[in-house]
Amino acid sequence: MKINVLAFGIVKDIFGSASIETELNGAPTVEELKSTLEEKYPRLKQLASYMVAVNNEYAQQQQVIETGDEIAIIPPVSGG
Amino acid sequence: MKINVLAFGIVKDIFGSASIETELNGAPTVEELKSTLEEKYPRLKQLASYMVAVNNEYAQQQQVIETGDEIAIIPPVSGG
Amino acid sequence: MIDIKILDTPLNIQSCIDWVMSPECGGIDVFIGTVRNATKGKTVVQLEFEAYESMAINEMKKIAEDVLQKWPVQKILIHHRTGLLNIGEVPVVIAVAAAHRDAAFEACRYTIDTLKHSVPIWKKEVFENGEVWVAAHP
Amino acid sequence: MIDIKILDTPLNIQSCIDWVMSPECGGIDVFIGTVRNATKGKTVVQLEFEAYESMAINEMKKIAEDVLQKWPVQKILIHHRTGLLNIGEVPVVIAVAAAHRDAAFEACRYTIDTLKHSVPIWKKEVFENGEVWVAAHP
Repeated sequence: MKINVLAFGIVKDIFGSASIETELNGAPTVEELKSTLEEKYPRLKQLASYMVAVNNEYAQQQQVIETGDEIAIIPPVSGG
Repeated sequence: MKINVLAFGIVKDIFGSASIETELNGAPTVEELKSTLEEKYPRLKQLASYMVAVNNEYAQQQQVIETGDEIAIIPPVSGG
Repeated sequence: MIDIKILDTPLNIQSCIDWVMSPECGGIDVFIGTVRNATKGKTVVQLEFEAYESMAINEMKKIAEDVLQKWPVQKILIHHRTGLLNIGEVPVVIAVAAAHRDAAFEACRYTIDTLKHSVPIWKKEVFENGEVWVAAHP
Repeated sequence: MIDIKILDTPLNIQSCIDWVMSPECGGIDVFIGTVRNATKGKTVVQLEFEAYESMAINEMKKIAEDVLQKWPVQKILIHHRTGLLNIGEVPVVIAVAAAHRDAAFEACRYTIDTLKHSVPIWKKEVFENGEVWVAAHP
């Protein structure tokens, strides 16, 4: 399954793009997405932390990603 | 000694004027001024509380009033 | 820096904020008092504010100096209005600028709390059928 | 009532305050974030703010709804700016109106604290000789 991943802040620098496409098998969880991305972009592991958002909501590790979901990587926020 | 007493808020209503003159003997204290005023204007005693200011500062009961001091009666404040 | 004023004309909130802004500050907290249309269930028509001006300025300066001692605050402004105010009008603006927001919040709240307690300004509530000096009687 | 916005143009503080004012309210607390000229002793030239807009609006709405649940607050406004900001410019305005000031102060502080913690907006500090995404690294 092809997943489009949105990037913000420093993750845009790490990906070199505001969004990337990645291929995952079956019905992947958020955790599996993170592993795959960290393999491809090891600098993700150097962040203080990061979250995955699914459809504009912070997602748990075990949440399953479905076709059409809007996926985004959320590095530590610093608004305000 | 003649003392000019400034009135604000409800005390202006009690005195019927923005300032009154009162006569006190010798070197009167704030406490003595209060007694004299309360005798003349018993409604002062119905206030939740009131202070006397001498030269723009809250005064203690035993403070002595001197000629030329600016004296004001300060009923409970309610600004803001 | 301190800016204290008692005015008998409408307070200009934007100018108050402009005055406290500074390049060293990251956070500004502003308290704006407004005239409510009711108190304890009774409809308020107007408020009248009276100040013992020289002493009120004095007491407000003390509060502001106290704030600059207690918190890392750059600028504090206290403007209070006097006279007759209609519903929605602004009797008081307090603006505090600090490098960090915690100091701004705490100092601003301290200022309005202390002002209400110690500054010789009086408020008369004007109702449809009467008026009363607030807090005068037990 | 809630007003949430993300804008790429300067925030109008006076309009924000006008929006929260209401005849039922006696106190308004306003927090204004401003761009500081330095951070940890280093001179800052500009800040750049980026938002994941749809989710940021979502999260700000959650905070505002939370505030209306927790405190007797009439109106809350949160406006956040994005793009390049110079020293002294305003990235965020939060305005809270309540019948009584304690609720306004507490709700306003809660809002900025929570916003900084949960809303997907990012700040890049631009220095003379480099730039850094704030909080990205340990």
